[in-house]
Amino acid sequence: MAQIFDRSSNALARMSLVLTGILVIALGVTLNELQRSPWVTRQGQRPDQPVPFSHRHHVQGLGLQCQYCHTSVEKSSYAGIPPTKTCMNCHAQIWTNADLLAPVRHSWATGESIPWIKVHDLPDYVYFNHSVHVNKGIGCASCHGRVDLMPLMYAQNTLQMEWCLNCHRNPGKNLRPTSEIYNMAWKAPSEEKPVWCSVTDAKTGVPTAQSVSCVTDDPTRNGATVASLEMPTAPGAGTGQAGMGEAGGGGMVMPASMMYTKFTSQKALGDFLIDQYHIRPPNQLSSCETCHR
Amino acid sequence: MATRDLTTVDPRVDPATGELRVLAPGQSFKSVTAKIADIVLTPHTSLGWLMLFSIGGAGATMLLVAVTWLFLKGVGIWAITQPVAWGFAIINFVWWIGIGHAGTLISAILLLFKQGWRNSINRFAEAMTIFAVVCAGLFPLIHVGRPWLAYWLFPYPNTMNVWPQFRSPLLWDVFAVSTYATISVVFWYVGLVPDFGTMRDRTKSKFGQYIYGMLSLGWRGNVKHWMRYETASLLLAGLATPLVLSVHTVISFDFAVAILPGWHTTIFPPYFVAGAVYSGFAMVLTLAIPLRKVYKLEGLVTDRHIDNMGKVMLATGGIVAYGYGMEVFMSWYSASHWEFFMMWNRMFGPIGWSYWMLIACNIAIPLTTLWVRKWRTNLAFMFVMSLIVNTGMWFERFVIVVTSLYRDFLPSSWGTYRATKWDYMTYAGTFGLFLSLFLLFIRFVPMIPMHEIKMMLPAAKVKSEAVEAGD
Amino acid sequence: MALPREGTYGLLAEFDTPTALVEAAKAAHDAGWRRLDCYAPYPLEEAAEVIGFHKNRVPLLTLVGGLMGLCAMFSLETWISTLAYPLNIAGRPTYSWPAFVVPAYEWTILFAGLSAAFGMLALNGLPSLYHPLFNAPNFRSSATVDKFFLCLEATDPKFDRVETKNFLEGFHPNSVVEVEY
Amino acid sequence: METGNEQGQKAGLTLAEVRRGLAGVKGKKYWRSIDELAGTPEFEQAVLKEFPDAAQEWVDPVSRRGFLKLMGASMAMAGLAGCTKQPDEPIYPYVKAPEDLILGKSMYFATAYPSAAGALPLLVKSDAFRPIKVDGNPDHSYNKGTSDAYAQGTLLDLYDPDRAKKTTYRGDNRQWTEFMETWRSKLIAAKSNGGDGLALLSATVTSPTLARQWKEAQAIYPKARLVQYDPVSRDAVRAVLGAKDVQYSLTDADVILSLDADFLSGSSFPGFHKLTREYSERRKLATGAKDATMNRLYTVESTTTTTGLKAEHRLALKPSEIPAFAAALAVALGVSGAAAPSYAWTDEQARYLKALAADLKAHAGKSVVIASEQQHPSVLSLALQINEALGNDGKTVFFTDAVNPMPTEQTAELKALVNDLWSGKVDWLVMLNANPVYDAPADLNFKEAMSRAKVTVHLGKHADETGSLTDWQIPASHYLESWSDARCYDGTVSVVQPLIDPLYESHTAHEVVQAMLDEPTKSAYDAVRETWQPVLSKSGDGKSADFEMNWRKVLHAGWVDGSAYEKAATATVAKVNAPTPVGKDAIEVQFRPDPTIYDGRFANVGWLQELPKPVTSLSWDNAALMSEGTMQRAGLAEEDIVEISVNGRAVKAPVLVVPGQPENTITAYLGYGREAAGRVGSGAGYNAGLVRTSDSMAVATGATLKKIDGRWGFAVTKSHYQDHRSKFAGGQGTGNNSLEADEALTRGIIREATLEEYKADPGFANEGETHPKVEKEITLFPNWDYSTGNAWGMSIDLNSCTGCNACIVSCYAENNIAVVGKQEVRIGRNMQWLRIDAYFEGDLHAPKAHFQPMACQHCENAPCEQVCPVGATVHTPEGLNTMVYNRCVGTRYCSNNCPYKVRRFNFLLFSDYETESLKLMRNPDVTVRSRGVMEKCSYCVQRIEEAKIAADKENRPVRDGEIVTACEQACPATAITFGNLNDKTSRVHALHLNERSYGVLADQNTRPRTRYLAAVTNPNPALMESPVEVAPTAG
Repeated sequence: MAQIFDRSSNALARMSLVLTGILVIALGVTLNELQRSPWVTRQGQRPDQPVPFSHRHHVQGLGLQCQYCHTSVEKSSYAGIPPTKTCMNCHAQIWTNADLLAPVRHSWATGESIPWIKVHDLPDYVYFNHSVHVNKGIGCASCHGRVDLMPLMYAQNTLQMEWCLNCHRNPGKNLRPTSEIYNMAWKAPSEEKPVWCSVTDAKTGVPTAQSVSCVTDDPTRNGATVASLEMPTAPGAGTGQAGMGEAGGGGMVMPASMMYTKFTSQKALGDFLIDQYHIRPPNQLSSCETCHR
Repeated sequence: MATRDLTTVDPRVDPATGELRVLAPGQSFKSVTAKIADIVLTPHTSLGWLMLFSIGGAGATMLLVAVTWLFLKGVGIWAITQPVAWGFAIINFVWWIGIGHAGTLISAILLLFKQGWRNSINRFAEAMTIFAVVCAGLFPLIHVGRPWLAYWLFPYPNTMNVWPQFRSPLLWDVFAVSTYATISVVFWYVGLVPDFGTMRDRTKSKFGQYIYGMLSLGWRGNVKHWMRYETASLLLAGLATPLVLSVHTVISFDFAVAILPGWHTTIFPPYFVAGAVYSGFAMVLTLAIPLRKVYKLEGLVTDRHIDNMGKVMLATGGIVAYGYGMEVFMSWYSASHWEFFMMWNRMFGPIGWSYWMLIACNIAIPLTTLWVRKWRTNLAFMFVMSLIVNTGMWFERFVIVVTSLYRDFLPSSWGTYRATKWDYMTYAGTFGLFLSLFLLFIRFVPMIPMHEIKMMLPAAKVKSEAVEAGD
Repeated sequence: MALPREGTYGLLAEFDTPTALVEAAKAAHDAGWRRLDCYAPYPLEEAAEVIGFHKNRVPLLTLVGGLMGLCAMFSLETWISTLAYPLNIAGRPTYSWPAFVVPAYEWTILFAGLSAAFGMLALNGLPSLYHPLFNAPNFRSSATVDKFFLCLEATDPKFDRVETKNFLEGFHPNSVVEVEY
Repeated sequence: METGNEQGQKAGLTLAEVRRGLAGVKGKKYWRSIDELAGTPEFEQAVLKEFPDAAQEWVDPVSRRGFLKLMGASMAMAGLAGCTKQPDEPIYPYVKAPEDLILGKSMYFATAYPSAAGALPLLVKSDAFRPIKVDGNPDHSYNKGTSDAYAQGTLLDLYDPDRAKKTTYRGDNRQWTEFMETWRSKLIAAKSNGGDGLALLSATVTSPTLARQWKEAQAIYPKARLVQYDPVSRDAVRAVLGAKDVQYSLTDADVILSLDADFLSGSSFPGFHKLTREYSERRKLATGAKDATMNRLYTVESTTTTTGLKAEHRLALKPSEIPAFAAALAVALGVSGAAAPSYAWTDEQARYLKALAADLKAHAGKSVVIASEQQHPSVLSLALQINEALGNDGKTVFFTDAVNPMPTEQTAELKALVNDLWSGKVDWLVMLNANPVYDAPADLNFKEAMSRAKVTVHLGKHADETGSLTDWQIPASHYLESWSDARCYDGTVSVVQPLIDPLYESHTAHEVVQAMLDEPTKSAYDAVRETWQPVLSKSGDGKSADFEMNWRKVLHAGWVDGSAYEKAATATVAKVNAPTPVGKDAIEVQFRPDPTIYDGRFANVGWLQELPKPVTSLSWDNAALMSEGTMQRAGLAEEDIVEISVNGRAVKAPVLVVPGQPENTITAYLGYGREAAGRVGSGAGYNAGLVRTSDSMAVATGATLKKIDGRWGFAVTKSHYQDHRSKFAGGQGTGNNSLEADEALTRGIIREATLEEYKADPGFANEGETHPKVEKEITLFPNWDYSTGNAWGMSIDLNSCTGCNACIVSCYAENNIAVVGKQEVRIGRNMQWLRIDAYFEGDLHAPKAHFQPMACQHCENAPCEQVCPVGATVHTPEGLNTMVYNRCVGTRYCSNNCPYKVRRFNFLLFSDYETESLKLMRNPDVTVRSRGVMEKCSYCVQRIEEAKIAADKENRPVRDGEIVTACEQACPATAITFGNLNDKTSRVHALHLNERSYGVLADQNTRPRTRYLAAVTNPNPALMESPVEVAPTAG
C-alpha cells in the first residue's frame, strides 16, 4: 500500500496547528479592540443634526457662556438642551433668512420641537449628575473636550464605564477651581503657569466654590506681601469625607485675602482641592450605587 | 478446592485464578483487531442503529425546541419561583455530571491501580463521560436569566472594568467543569490515537484513510513513542484522579457553601463524589449490557466486568448510605433547630415522598441485593438495578435542591414547587442528545481500546530469556 | 526534518512475535547499531529497553505546565480582587485566599494535563502524517495489527545495503525489505 | 434595560404626542390573557389539572419583545461590553420652556384626594409635569405626611390605560360640546317646570364647590333632584347624628374599645390616618421600661381584621350579636335608659364583657369607644351614649359638622329615585362618578329601572357597567387632572389642584352641574375660586385681605387656614335600640369594603389588585371568608365553590378560611366580580353585591350554603399551612395551630412580651435560647470598617405596625415595581420588594397575630453577595447591599442564599415596556428591570443619592430625616425609621440602641442593618387566664 499523505503534509499539519493558535489570539485581540472602537462607542462621530450648529462659532466666535444654553447644568442632573426660544432670541434679528436656520424658524412657527440627535448618550441605566460634577471642580472640557473648537459637535470621549472609573478612582488629576469650570482653555498648573489659591475658612453649608478662590497671575505682585513659604502646604486636616465637619485650612489666623498657596503641578492642586471640596474617597466614588440604581 | 469444581462446572472461570475470566479464551491479535475494528468499518449500518438514532434525534430536537422557547420567554416557563429559585436545571446538571464521573474513574483510577479488567470498558465509559458532561454543561448555561450574558462568568478584559467574583461557588463550577470537560476529551483522544492508526491501516475507503490518518497523527507504533505515550497516559490518569474528585466536591460546594439548612453540610463533598461514582457505574451498566449483547462482545466484556461493577456500586452505595445516615444523625446531634426542622420536613413535609423514594432506590433495594454474586452476574437484574439506582440518584439531587429551599428560614416565605412540561421536556431532551452522541460514537470510533486488549493477550508476553539472552 | 531526502531510509525486518523482535533488536544494539527503531502494535517495553531507551521528559513538561497554571490563576484572582476593582463582598476581606484556591487548583490540573498530552505528541514528533516507513507495503498492512518490525536506518555509519540485509536475515524474519524515502 | 428617564423627558415634553399614542392602545397583558377567564371555575379546573404556570405559554404567541431579546443577545455578543451598540436617540427640546421648570429636578404640588370618608391632603411629586408619586402632605395637621394604600393607588388609577377616552353617544364618538348643547337645551326646556324629571345620581358629594353649585342649581330647578349613592355609605352616622360627624382623639385614651370598627387597617374608616398615628404614638414606649405606659385596645368584631389582631383582647361575635353586646355593655356601664335584649352569652363572652366594663369604668374620661359605621345604627348610638356616660365627650370624643357637604341617608334616597324611575317620573338621569348598575342594591334592579329614563348620561373615568349602557358616556377627569375642593376629617378645606392636563378628553361633575347655572361654561377652576373668594378675601381677624395672595398661599400650602370645623363636646344622639341577635345557628353574610380595592373603584389598579389583603394574604380575588368550623359543617373545603343563597338571591363564591372568624358568619368583600372594569379588574373575584339588598346593606341573615362543582385557584401569597407535626417533632399535632407562627417564635423571628414582663425584664428581646445576642467580635475574618462616613440603617417598630399595607403600595410607585398577574402570584412570583408577614399564633379559632414588614435587611455579611458569580450585588462603603441590575445575569443563587427571601426575580418580562400611559408614570430615577434580572429593596437608594448630592454641593452632612424611604413616608403609624447609624444624634441610631431592638435571624451572623423593635402588649390582668383572645363557641 502506498502513502496516504504526501511529503508536504507533515509541514502542513504542523503549520495548521500553529495557525489555529495565532487565529484564536488574533480573534481575542480584535474583539478587545472592537469593543472600544468608535464603531461601538460613537466616539468622534458627527451625526447629521437638523441644524449644523457650530459650538465653535457660538462659543469661541461669539463668546457665549455655556450656561446661556445649558441652563440647568449647575442645578440639575440634566444640563439642558436650549428651547427654540433661546435660538430665536438672536435669530429673530440676525440671519433671519438663512436656509440653515429654516428648521429653527419652522419649529418656532409650528411649536414642534427641533429633533436633535443625542451626541453624548449614556445607557439608560447610568445615572449621571451634571450638577455635582460642575460644583465639585470638574470642568466641561474634562469630559466634553474643547467644545469651543468643534464646528460640529462630537463626543471627545468613549463615555464607557472604564473611562468614568479612570477619573472616579483618581479625581485629583481632573480637578480645577470651580471658578474655571467653564474655561475651555484651562491648563493644569505648571512651573511656567502656576496657580495661586486661597481659602476663606470653609464653613459647612455654603456652596463649594465660595470657600476657595484661585488666580492664575501672582497675587503677591499686586500688593499682597505674604511669602508663599509661610503658607501651610496644602492646608488639609480635611477628612476628605464630604461634609464630615471641619474643612481643611481651618485654623488659619491671617485674613483670607492674603493667604495664597502656589501650585505648580496638577497633583498638588488636585490634593488641595480634594480637601477643600470634600471630594469623596475613590472607594465611594467607584461604588456601584453612585451610578446604577 | 472450590476453584477446581468451578473449572469443571463453569467455563467462564479462569482455572489459574479461580476468578471469572477478564477475556474469554482463544483471542489473538488479529481476531481482536478484526472483532473491534470491523464493527466500525462495516459499510452497512444496522436498522436498529438507525431507529435508535432517530429516537435520539427526536429527543435532541425536543431539547432544541424547549431551549428556543426558553430563550424567547425566559426561565419563567420553568417551575422555579420564590423561594425555590433553582429547580430541574440544577438537579439535572448535578445528575449528569455525577454520571460522567464513572468514565474518568474507570479510565484513570483503575488504571493507576493496574486493574486490567478496565481495558474492555474504559473507552466507552470515557465516551459516556464526555457526552454526560456535554448534557450537564448545557444546564448552567441555559438556566441563567439572561443566557446571552453568560460569558460574563469568564474573566476577560472589558470596558466595564468589572470581573467575576471569585468567592462564588458558581464561578468555581465554571472552572471545575470546563477543566473536567477539556481533560476528559484530551485523555479520551490520546487513548484513541493508536487505534485510529489501526483503523487507518484497516479501512479500505480512501476517505476513511484520510480521516483516520489525520486523527492518528501518523502513529506508527514506534516503541519509543509507545514509552512516552504510556508515561503521558499514566500522568493524565494521575491528574484526572484528583480532578474527578475535585469536580463533584466543587459542585457540592454550590450547596455546602450556602447557609441554607440542608445545604450547609460538611459531609457533602465525600458523599457527592461517592454518589457520582455510584450513579456513573449504574449508567455504564445501562450502556454496557445492551452493547455487549448487540455487538456480540461477550468475549471482551465478560461477566467479570459486570460482577466487578456490581461490587463497586455496592461499595459506593455503602458510602452514600453512610452519608444519609450522618445527615440524620447530625440533625439530632447538632441540637440545631434549623437542622432538626429541615430533616423533619425532608421526611414528613409535604413532599417527603421524594426522600423515601431516594432511600428506596439508593439504599433499600440495591444494598440488600448486590451482595449476591449470582444476582450480580445476572444481566437482566443488573440492568434493572442500574436504572433504579440512577432514578434514586436523581431524587437525591431533587431532595437536596427543592426540599431544602421550599421551607427555609422565614416561615412566611415558604412555598412549593411543581415542575412544568418545559422542565420535563428539557430533561428528556438531554437523553436524546446523549443517545445520539453515543450512537455516533459506537458507529465511527472503536468502542474498545484494541492496543490495550492486545497487551493482555498471552501472545503479548515476551519470553523472559529473550531479554537476558546474550548477556 | 521534513526536508525531502533521496535514497534509502533503511532496512525493515518483519517478525511474528514480540520475542523474536526483542532478540533481534538486542543483538543489533549489542552489535553497535544506534540508529535503529522497533515498531509494535502495542507498548512493548522490553524492545525500548534493549535499544537503550530508558527515560523520557514528559513528566518534566507536565510539572512545569502545572506550576504555570497554578501561578497564572492564583495571581489573576488576587490581582482582580485586591487591585483591579476591590469591592466589599459580604464583608469578606478583598484577599480571600481560601476562595481562590479552587480555581487555581483546577487550572493547575488543566495546564498539567494539556502539557502532558501535547508534550508527548511533540516529543514523538507527531503529527507526521507522511513517514518513509509507510512506503513499505507490509508495514502499513500489519504494523498496527499483529506484526513486529525492526528497522535499521541508513543514517547509521555501520549501514551497508548488503551486509545489513544479511545481518537481519540472520534472525529469520518473515521478510526484509528496503525502505525508500 | 431602560429608565423612565429618557422617554420620561421626551414624553413630558410632547404630551400631545403621547395623547395621540394613547388613543386606543392595547397595552401588554401583564395580567395574562387567561386572567380574564380566571373567574370561571371551569378554567381553574383546567388549569389545576396540570401546570397552572405554564398553561399560558401555549396561549400567547411569541412576543416581539422575545425576538428583540434574542437580537439583543447577539448584539451583546458583538459589543463584548455587554451594553449593545445603541441606536441614535433623539432629543426633543421645548420650543418655549416654562420658566419654573428644571428638567431632572422634581417639583412638588399640594393637592388632596377627595373621598367620602374625608379628603386626604397630599403632596404630589411631579417630574416634567408628570405626577409620579402621591404622598401625604407633611405640613398638614391631619395626616402629617402619611398616606394609605388607596391614595397611593390613585396614581396608577390616573394612568390606567383602560380609562374612557372619548365622549360617546350610544357607542359612537361625539364631542363634549355636542353633549353640552343637548344638555343645555334640555335644561332650558325644563326651566319652565322647575326641572321636573331631572335627576342627578352622584357618588357622595365631597366638594363644597359642587355642593354650592348644586344649591344654586336647585334654586333654578326646584323640582330637579340630586341623589348621592355610594355602596359603602355612612348612613349609620346620619341615622344617629343627622348632619353631624363624630371624631375621636386617641392621644389621651388609655383604653380603646372598637365595636366592629376597623380603624387600623385602612382609610375606608374615617380618620384612619389620625387614629392610627395617635394609637401608635401611645405604644412607642419612648420613656423606657421603668415608667412605660401604653394604651390598651379591646376589639369586638364580626370578622378578622388587623384592628382585631392588634388588640390586646379580641372578641369575635356574629354581626348580629354586636349590637346586643353593645347594649349589654351599656347596661353594665349604667347608661341611662339603655336596655339590652336578653341573650345567652357564653361564659367567655360574659367574662369578657365584665372585665371590659370594669376596665372602661376604671378609665372613665380616659377611654374611648369607637363604633363601626357599617353596622346597625344602634351600635354607634350606644357607643356614643357609653362615651357620654364615661365622660369621654370633649376629651376623646368630639362632634363636628359632617365632612361631606350634603349629608344624606343614601340608600333610602336611592330607593326613592328608583321608584320614580319605575313610575317613569324621571326623563333625564345624569350619573356623576357613580356606577349604580354594578353597585346598587340587587333588589332595586337598577339596570332595568335606568332604562325607564328617556336619556341617561354617565360621567365616569371608565366606560364601566353603567357607562356601557347609558346613552351618553363622558370621560371623567381624575382628581389629579382637575380642579375641585374637599374637606378632610377635621373639616379643613383642601383645594384639589391638577398635576397634569387631562390625558384624555375628560370633564368634571363641576362642569356638568355648572351647565345648569347662569354661566354654563364656567370652568371648575373659576367655580372653586368663586366658592372661596369670600373666605379668602378676609384675613383671620375679619379685615379684608388680598384674595389673589391668599389664594396662592392656599395653593402652596394645599389647604385653607382655619377652615377646620368647631369641635363640640356634645351632640344630640338619636337613641336606637339594639335588635335581638338572630341566633347562633343562622348563617349571616356581611358586606364590607375591600381592604385593597374599596368598593370596586380601584378594581383596575394592578398594584391594589395584586396587593395581598391584610389577614388573608389573598390577592386578585375576594372570597367567602368563613371559619373552619363553618366550612366543615357545610361540607366544604378551601377553594371549593359555594353557592350562597340569601334574600332569595344566590351568588357563587370560592371558600377561604380565616383564622378567628366567628362561626356561621361569612364575610364578603365588595368591589369584585366587575364585568367592565378593564383588563385588570374584569373577572377577578365574585360580585357580593348580587345578594346585597337595600334592607341588608351591612348584614344579610339566614343564608344557606350549597357546595357546587368546580374549584377556584386562589393567589394567596403566604402559605397558611396548619400544623400536622407529630409529637416527636415538637408539634402540637392538633392540626389546629399555625406551623409558621410556631416556627417564627421558636426561631426568634417574632419577639414579644407583655408590659409587666417588659418592665420586669427590659432586655427580653435579646435574652434566652431563642433570642440569641450576636457578638460582632466572634469572626473568622476582620470585620469591615463602617465607622466613618454614612452608615444607613432602618428600624421597624413592631409595636406600631398595624399591617395596613400603605408602605407596600408606596414602594410600588417609587420603585417602578411590576405587576405580574394572578397566575404568577399563584406560583409565588409576586414582585413586591416589601411584604408584611402575618404570623398567626395559637388556636386558629382565636388567633393572636404578629405583623412584620419584611424587606431587604441590608446585612453587613450579606449571604447573597458572596455567592454572586458576577458581583452584581455588592456592599457599598455606606453599608447598602446594592443590586446592580445591568450586571445581573440571573443565576438566582443570591435568592437561594438569602435567609429572608426578600429578593425578587423577573422570571419573565414582567415590566410593561409598551403601554404608553404607564411610561408616563414611571419614576425616572429608578431603572425599569427587564427579564432575567434579580431585584430587591434598595433603601430607596435613588433618594439617598439625591440627598447626598444636595448635601455635598453645600458641603454639609446629610441631615437626619432628610432621606425618607418610600415606605417610611407612607406609614401612618410611623413604624419605620431610616437614617444614618454613624450620626449619633439620629433617631435610627437611638432606636438601634433601644433594648427592644433585635435583628431577625441575627444568629446567622448576617448582621442586618434593618432591626426590629420587639412588640409589647398591655393585656388586662382580669383576662390573663386566656391571654390569647377568647374563642367563640363552636356552633
